[in-house]
Amino acid sequence: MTQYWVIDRPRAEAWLRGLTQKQEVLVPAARSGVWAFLPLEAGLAIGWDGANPLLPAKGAFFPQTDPLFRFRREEGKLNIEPVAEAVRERVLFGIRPCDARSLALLDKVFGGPFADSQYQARRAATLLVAWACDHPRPTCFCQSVGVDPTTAPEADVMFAPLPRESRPAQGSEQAPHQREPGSEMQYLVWAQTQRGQSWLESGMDYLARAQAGQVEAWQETAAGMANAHPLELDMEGVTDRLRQRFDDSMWEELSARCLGCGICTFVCPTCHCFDIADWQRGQEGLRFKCWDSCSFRDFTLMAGGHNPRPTKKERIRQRFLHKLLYFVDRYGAVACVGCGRCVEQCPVHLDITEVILRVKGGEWANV
Amino acid sequence: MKIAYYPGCSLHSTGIEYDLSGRRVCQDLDIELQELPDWTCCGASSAHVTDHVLALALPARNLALADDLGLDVTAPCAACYNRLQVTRHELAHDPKLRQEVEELLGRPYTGRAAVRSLVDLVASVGEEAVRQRTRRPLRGLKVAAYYGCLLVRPAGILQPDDPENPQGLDRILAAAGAEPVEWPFKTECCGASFALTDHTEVVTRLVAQLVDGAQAAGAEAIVTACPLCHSNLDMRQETAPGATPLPVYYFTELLGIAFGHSAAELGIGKHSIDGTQLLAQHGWSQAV
Amino acid sequence: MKRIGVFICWCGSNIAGTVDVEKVAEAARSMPGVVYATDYKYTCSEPGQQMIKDAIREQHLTGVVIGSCSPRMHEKTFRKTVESAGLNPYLLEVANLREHCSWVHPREEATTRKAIDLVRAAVAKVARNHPLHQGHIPVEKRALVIGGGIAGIQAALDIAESGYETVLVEREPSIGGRMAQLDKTFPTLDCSACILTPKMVDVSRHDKVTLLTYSEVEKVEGYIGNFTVTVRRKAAYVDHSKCTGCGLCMEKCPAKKIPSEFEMSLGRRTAIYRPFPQAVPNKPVIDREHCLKFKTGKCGVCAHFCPRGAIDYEQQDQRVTLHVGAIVVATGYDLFDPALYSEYGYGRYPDVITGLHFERLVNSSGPTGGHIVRPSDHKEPKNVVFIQCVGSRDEAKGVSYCSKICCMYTAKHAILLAEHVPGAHPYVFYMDVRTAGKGYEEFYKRATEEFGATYIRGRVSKVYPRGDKLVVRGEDTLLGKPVEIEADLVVLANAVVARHDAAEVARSVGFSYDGHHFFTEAHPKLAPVETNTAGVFLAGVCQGPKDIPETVAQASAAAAKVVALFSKDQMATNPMTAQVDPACCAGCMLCEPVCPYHAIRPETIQERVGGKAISRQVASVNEGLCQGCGACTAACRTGCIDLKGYTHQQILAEVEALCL
Amino acid sequence: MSIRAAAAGSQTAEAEEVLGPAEARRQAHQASQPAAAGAPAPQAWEPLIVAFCCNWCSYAGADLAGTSRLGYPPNVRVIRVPCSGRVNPLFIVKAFQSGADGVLVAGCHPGDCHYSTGNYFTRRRFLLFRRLLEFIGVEPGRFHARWISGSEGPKFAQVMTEITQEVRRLGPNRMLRDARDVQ
Amino acid sequence: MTVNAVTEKLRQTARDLLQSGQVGVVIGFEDGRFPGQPRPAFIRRAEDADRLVWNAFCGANLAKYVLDYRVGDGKIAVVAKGCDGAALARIIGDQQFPRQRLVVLAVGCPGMLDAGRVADAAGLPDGAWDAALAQVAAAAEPGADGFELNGKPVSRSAGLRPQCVRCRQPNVPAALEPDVWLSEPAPERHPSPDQLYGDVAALEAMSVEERGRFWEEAFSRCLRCFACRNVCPVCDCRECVLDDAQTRWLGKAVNLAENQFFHLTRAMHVAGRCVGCGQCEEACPVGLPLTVLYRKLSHDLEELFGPVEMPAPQEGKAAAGAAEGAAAGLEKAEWALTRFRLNDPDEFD
Repeated sequence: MTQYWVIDRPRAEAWLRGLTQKQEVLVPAARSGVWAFLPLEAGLAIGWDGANPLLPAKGAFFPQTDPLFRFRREEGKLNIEPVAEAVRERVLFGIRPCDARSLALLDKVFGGPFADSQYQARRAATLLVAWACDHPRPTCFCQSVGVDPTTAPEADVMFAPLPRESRPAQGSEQAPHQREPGSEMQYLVWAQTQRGQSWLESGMDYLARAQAGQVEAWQETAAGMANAHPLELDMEGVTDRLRQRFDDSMWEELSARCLGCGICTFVCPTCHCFDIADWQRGQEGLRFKCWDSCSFRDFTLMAGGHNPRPTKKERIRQRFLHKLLYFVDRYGAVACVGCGRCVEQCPVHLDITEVILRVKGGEWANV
Repeated sequence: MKIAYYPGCSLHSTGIEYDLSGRRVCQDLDIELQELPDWTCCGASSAHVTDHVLALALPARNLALADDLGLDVTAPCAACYNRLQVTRHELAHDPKLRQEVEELLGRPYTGRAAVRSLVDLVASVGEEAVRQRTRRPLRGLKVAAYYGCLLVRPAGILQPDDPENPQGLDRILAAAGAEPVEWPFKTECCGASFALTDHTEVVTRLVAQLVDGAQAAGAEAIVTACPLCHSNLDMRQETAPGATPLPVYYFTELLGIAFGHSAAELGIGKHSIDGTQLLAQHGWSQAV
Repeated sequence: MKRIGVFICWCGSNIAGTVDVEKVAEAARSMPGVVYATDYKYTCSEPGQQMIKDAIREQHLTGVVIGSCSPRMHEKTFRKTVESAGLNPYLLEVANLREHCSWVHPREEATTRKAIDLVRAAVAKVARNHPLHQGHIPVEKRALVIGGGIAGIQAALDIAESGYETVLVEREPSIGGRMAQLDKTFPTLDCSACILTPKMVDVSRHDKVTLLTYSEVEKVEGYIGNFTVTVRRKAAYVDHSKCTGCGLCMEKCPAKKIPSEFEMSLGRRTAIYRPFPQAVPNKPVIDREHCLKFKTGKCGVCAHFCPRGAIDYEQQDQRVTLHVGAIVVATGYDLFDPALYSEYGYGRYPDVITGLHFERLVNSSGPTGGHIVRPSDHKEPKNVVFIQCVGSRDEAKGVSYCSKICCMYTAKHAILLAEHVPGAHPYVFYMDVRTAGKGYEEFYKRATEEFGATYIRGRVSKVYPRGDKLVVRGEDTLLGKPVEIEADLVVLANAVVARHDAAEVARSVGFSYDGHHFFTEAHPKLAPVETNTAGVFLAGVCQGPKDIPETVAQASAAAAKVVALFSKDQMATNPMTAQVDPACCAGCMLCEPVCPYHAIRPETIQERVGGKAISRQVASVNEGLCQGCGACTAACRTGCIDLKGYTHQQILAEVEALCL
Repeated sequence: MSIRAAAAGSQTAEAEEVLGPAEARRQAHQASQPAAAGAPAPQAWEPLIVAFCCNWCSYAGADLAGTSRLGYPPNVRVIRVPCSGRVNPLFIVKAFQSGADGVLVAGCHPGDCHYSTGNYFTRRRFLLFRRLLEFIGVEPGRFHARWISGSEGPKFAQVMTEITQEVRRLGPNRMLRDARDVQ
Repeated sequence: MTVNAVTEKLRQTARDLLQSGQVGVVIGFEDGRFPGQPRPAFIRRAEDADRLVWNAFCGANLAKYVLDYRVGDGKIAVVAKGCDGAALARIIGDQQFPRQRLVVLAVGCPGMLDAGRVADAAGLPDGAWDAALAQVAAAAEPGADGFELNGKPVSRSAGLRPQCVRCRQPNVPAALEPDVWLSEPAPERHPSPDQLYGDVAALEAMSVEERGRFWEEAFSRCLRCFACRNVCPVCDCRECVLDDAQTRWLGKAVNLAENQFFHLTRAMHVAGRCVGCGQCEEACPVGLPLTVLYRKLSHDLEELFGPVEMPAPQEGKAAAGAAEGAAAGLEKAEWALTRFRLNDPDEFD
C-alpha cells in the first residue's frame, strides 16, 4: 500500500537546499538561457515551472566528455592511472517520465556483460526524483512510444502537482501577495522504491500526510493527462515495416534536408554513441570518452579514408533504423521516449516523427 | 535645361553687361536660368583671405540654396565659380569641416548641387547648337580668348581641359564664326588682386603684356569670361598716343551679336573702350 | 617506431660556456622517440660529423636533432653528414642553441631550460619529418631574349658565347633599340653607333643566336627550364631569305613622305623601308599602312624592281613555337609625352623638342646630317634652353621617380651644342643635378666650365613665342628672381617611362610589375635581375631607369644567371614545396591569388564518389615554380595545402613542445 | 547534472596530476602571488613567449642579435618558418591553448619579403586577427606582430625585451588556455 | 486556402521547369509540421510543385543545399532571397558550384518573421501559437506591414528576425543575374549603424576582462553540435579543417579551450565572407551570439581595407537571364584575406 505525502513548493525548496549541505542535488534550471540539470547552489533558481530541460538527464551519467584514464611515459615505461572519480551520493530531482525512461534504455546499453563502470557507478549513486509531467510541449509524443507522462516507474520518488482546488490551506497564513509566484503549489509525493522510501523518511520534517481526496484528485488529473496527446503517432508495426525499407527512396528524400549537424543526437535522451580519444601533452596524456554523433560525416570515417556511410542518406538511415529497429531487436524497445527535443530543435524540421509517419504510409505532409 | 543662376555682386554692378548678355545667350540656347533666391556674397574678395571657415560657409550657403531648388548652379563670374567649386570640393573631402559649416549655417549642406562655369555650360550645350543659333557669323573677327586664372586654377579641383592651354572658350567662339588666335597668355594673370591696392602699376604692366601678346598674335579683341579680368583689361590699357586700344568683350556679348542681338541689348555700350566700333568695322553695324 | 638521435654541440665554450650541455643531452634522452643523446665539443668538425654518422648506423636512427649554431649556418653541412650515413637529409632538425640561446642569455638555469625546450621542439618536429627528395627538372638549354636593344643584344651575346642557343626577339624591323637613336654617349662622348653596331652585327652573325626581328612574343607557358613560347613573326612582305638588302626597292618606292619613327618624325622614309641605314638585319619591310599597293592595289614598283623577286605581298604573319629553358626580358622603355605640360608648348611650337629629337638633330646620319637646326625654319639656334625633369620627379603631373639619365644627357647635349654651333649658348633649367657615376661629375663640370653652359636652378613656368624666338620664363631659385630667356630652341628632358604595353608583357610571361609598370625584380638587393618567376630574368630599363653601362652590366648579370641555370642538365628543385591533398581540396582556388610565383593552378582530377566516377577541380602546385614560402597554406581554410618541411603537424608539434 | 558541469567537475579531479614543466612554474607563480602568501615560492613564474620568425629576415635578425651578443630575456622561444605568410592564425590560438603567455609573429618589413608579397598577407591577416583576439578578451599585450629585418639584431633584442616585460606585467595567460592541466 | 501571388508564380515556374526537364530539382519551402515553420523542400516532380509555399516565415538559407549537388551536371533551381543570393554568389565565387547549373528564382525579401517573436508580440501563450501563426503564414502577404493576432494588432517589425532588422540586401546581388523574379525586387534597406553594430560596439566598449568573461561564458555553453557550421552557406569547404583527423586541429573533447578554438577558427574563415543570413545563431541550440563575432570582423575588415565589391553584372546580359554571362562576373571570389594593397594600414612596426 503506497503511502502518499504532500509538500508545498517552499518546503520542497527548503528541503532540497538543505540537502546540498551534504550531497549534490541536480535540478532543472537555466543558466544563460540554457535549460539543463544543474547542481543546486545559492542563487540558482529551481525551474519548477520551466520546460523540460534542453539537455536531457543522460549527461548526469554519461557526460559529454568523460575522462577514462591518464597515461604517462616514464623511463621507457608506460604508466596508466585510472581517473578515480569520487562518485558521491546525489539526488537528481525533477526529471520527467520521458527522461526517466531514457535512463532505463541507457541502462541496457551501458549495463549487461560489458558494463560501463563509470556509468553504473553514477547511476548507483543517484537517487531519481521524477515529476509527473503537467507541461507537455506541442512537440511531445511520449504517449505514442508508451511513456506515461504521469508516472515514471524508473524513479525512486514521484512528485505530482496537485490541482489547485484540492489543496487545503497548509502551514502559515501568509498574505497571498507576499508569496513567491507558484509557492502555493503543492505536490503529492510517494516513494516507488525502498531507497525512495528511506529518502522520504529522512525528509519527514517537510512532508505532510496526504489528506482525504488529494490522492483521488491527482488520479483524476492523471487520467485526464493520459489522453492529452499533443502529438499522436501510431507506432504499430513501424519496426517490422522498417525491416523492409533499408533501400527505400524515403531516406534519400529525407536526407536532402538534413544538414548533418549533431543537434538531434546531442539533445536526444537516448542517443549514446561515443568516441574515445586521447589528449596528449609531451610524455603524458588523458584518454577520454566523448559524445559523438552518427550524423557527423567523420563518425564512420576510417583511417584509410573509406567511409561506409558516405552521404547524409546513409547517416540518417542509420540514426532512425538504430532507434526504431536495431535497438528494438537488441533490447526490445524503441530508442525514443517521445520527449520532442529533436522535433523542436532541428533547424530544418526533420525528425523522427516524420520518419514514423512515412513508414506508416503517411505522405510527406503535415500531421 | 534648367539651372540655378548665381550672378554674384559683379553681375549686378560693374559687370552688368555680362549679366545682360549672359541671360540672352542662355535663353537663345534654351538654358533656363533661375536666379537663386536670397543669394549672398561668395566671399571671393575678402572672406577667403581672412577666415577660412567663413570663406567656405558663404559659398556653402549659396550651394545649399541651389540644393533646395534641386538644381545645379552656374556662376558666370570666374571668381564666384572658383569659390563655389573649391568649397564644394573641400566640404566633400572633410566631414568635420562640413559639420562645422553646417553648424555655422544652421542648416544641412548636402553637396548635391554641382557647379558649372558659364563657359562650361555653354560648351556643354554644344558647338553645334551655337553654330545653329548663329544668325550673324563673326566671320573674320580675330579674337584672343582669355581665360585668366580663376577658371583653370587650382586645376586639381576645377578640372579644366588643360590648365595651361584651355580650349573651351576658343571652341565656342569658333562655333560662332570668330577666329580665335593661338596665343600664349590665355591663363596669364591680369593682376586683379592688385587692382584694389596701392600697386596698380603691377596691373598696368600685366595688362600691357596681355594686350601686347594678343596683338602680336593678330587679335583684334580680347574675349573674357570674368568680370574682374574684364574691368582690368578694359580700364587699365595704357596706349601710346595715336594707337587704338584693344576692345575687350565678354564672350556672351560676342555670342549675343552672333545670335542677332544688338550691342545695346547686350550692354556693349557700357565698356570703357568702345566695343561698338570694331563691330561696325566688320560690317555688323545693324548690331551697333 | 621513431628512433631519434640528439647531438648537443658545445661549440667550444660558445654554447657549453653558458648552457649546461650535459643536462640538455640528459633531458633529451627522455624525450619521446629519442633513443640516443650525447654532447660533443665541435659537432661540425670532422670527428663530430663522424660521430653522428656512426650513431645513425649503429642506433638505426630515423631522425637526427643537432643542438648547435643557427641552422642558417650549418644546416646544409649536417644534411650532407646525415645523407652520407644513408639517412634522408631532410630527417634532420637543428635546434639553435648558440645564436638564439647561449650568446644572448647569461649563464643560468633559465638558459639551460630554454635550450632543453628548443631541443624538445626540434625532437617533436623531426618525429614528424618525412623524407623529402629533390626533384629534378630537365632544363632546355636554349634561352629566349625579348627585346633587341643594347640590353637584349648583350644578354644574347653573353649566353651564346657560353655555348647556348639563344633566340633574340625584336618587335621592330631592326635590332638596336634606343641606343641606335643616340648620337654620342656620356661621359666619354664616343659615338653610340660606333660601339653599338659591331655588337648588332656580332649578334646577328653568331651561330648560336637566332634573330627574330619584326616579331612579338604572344604567349609564354611552362616554367623554369621548360617554357613554351609562341612568337608571332609579322609579315614583312619581303622574303628575307631572298633579299640581299641592295636597297633598290627603297630608292624606287613612290611613297616617300612618311614620317620616320626612328628619326622622331624629323626625317622621312619610304613605305618599304629599313629604320636606319645600319639596320640589322639590313633588309626592308613593307609598311602596309602607307604602301600604295596595299592601299590602292596599284603600284608594285618594289616588286618590279627587286632583282631577286623577294617581294611577296601575300606573306602572312607566322607563329613560331619555341622551347626554351630561360627568358631574359629586355623590352626597354618609352618616353613621357611632354605635351601633358602644355606650359612648355610642346606640340604647339615646333621649336620645342625632346632630348631624343636633339639626338637625331646632332647625329651625322640623322635627318639634318648632323647640323643642329630649328625644326621650324632650319636656322641654326644660338640660345638653346634645356628643361630638366619634364615629367620626372613630379607626382602631380608626371611620375614620382628620377629618370636617372637626363642630367647626364643634357650635359652632353650642352657640350654637343657648344661644339657644333660656334657661339651657341646652352641654358639648363634643373631641379638638382645628379651625377652619380664614374666620370659623371667631371663631365658635368666640363659642360659648365669648359663649354659655358648656364645652369639655372628652377622650374620653367611658361614657354611662349615672341617673334621667331621662344621666351622661356622661369625662376632662378638660387637668386630668388624670375628669369626670362629668349631662346631659339627649347629641349625637354622628358621622363623615361615603362613601355605602354609593359603590363601586358608581364602578364603574358607571368611576373609582376610595379605601380609605374616597370618590371619587378625578385628582390631589390639580392635578386636584382631575377623575377618572381623562376627562370625569367630582367635586363635594362624595363626594370627601371638606368644608363647604358648599368644596362649592359645587368644584361650580363642576367646572362650569367641563365648560363648558371644551363650549366646542369637537370635542375634540382627545392623539395620543401607546397603540396595539395586533392582528396580534401575543395578547389575554391583562394590559394591561387596569394602565390607570388603563379605556381598554383586549377587541375581536374577524377574521383570515385559513392561508386560513381566524377571529375572535379582541385588546386595543384607546380613544384618547379613553387619556392616554398607557404603563403598558400595559411590562405587555405581547409588546411589541405601543406608545406613540406614545415607542415601543420610539424609546426603544431613545435608549438606544443615549446609550451610544455 | 549538466554536460558542462560534468566536464568541468571531472577536469578538476585529475588536474593537479597531469602537469608539464611549464605548469610547475605556473603553479609556482600562483603560489608566489600575494593571495597565496605563506607558501614560499620555490621558483617564480616566468612568462613563456612563442615567436614565429620568418627564415629570411626575423630569424636572421635573431641570429644577428646572437652574433652581436645582444642580450634579451630567455623567455622567448623561436619557431622558424619560411615566411611570416606561412603563419596560420590558428597556430597562435594553439600556442595560447598550449600555455604560451605571449605570441609574436615576426617577418620582413613590408616590401622586403623574400617571397615578395607574403608579408602583405601576414599584415592583413594579423591586423584582423589581433582585433579578434582583443574582442574575445585576450589582453592587447599578449599578441604581437613586428617587422624585423635580417640587419636588425638590436631591434630583435629590444622587441624581445619589451614583449617579455609587457607579458610579465600582464601575468600568466588564462584566456584560451586548455584548462586540462591547470586549475 | 488562398495562396499569395509569389507562391502562385513559384509553383507555376517550378512546374514549368520540371516539366520541361530544365531542372532536376527545385529547392524552395513547403509547409512543415507546425505553422510558422516552413521547411526546405526539394521538389523533383512537376506534380509536387503545389507543395511549394512562400510566406513570411521562409527564413532558412537555401544556398547551402546547392553544395549537395556538386556532383553531377544537371541544373537545379533555388528560391533566393537577398541572403540566399549573396550566399549563392559566394559559393559560385568559391568555385563550388557553376552559375550555369543554377536557375535562380529571385524573390524580393521584405524581412522574414520569427514565429516566437510574433507569438510574443501577440501575447500568445507558449504552445498555443499554431492556429494564429497559421493565419499569419497563410493569409498575410509576406510583405504585409502588420496583421491582427489574438485580437491584437502586431506590427511586422515586432516579429522580424534580428538578422532581418540588420539586412542590407533584401534582393539577390545584381551580379547573380537571377533567371526569374518571383516578385518585385524589395525596396532597399538601410539599417542604422546602431542596428548593424550596436551590440558589437557595446562589447567593444567593455573592458577586455569583461569581454573575456562574456565570451568565455558563451563559448563554454557550446555543445559542438556543429549546427552553426553545417547550416552556414559560406562554410563551403568539402572537408572542414575542424574535422581533419590527421592533424587534429580541434580536439574531440568539449571544453572551453577547444570550443574557443572552434569558434575562432570559424570566425577567421567566415571573416569578410559572411553574408549575414543569421542561420548560425538561429540554429544554435544554446543561443551563442555568433553573428556578433562575424559582424565585428566584417566591420573591421571593411574599416581596415575598404569594401570588397561584388562583381558588377555583365553589360546587356541582365535581361536575358543568360547564366553564361552572369558567371563571368562571379566566377572568382575576392576575399579580403587573400588580397592586399601596398598601402594597407600598418599597425605593426
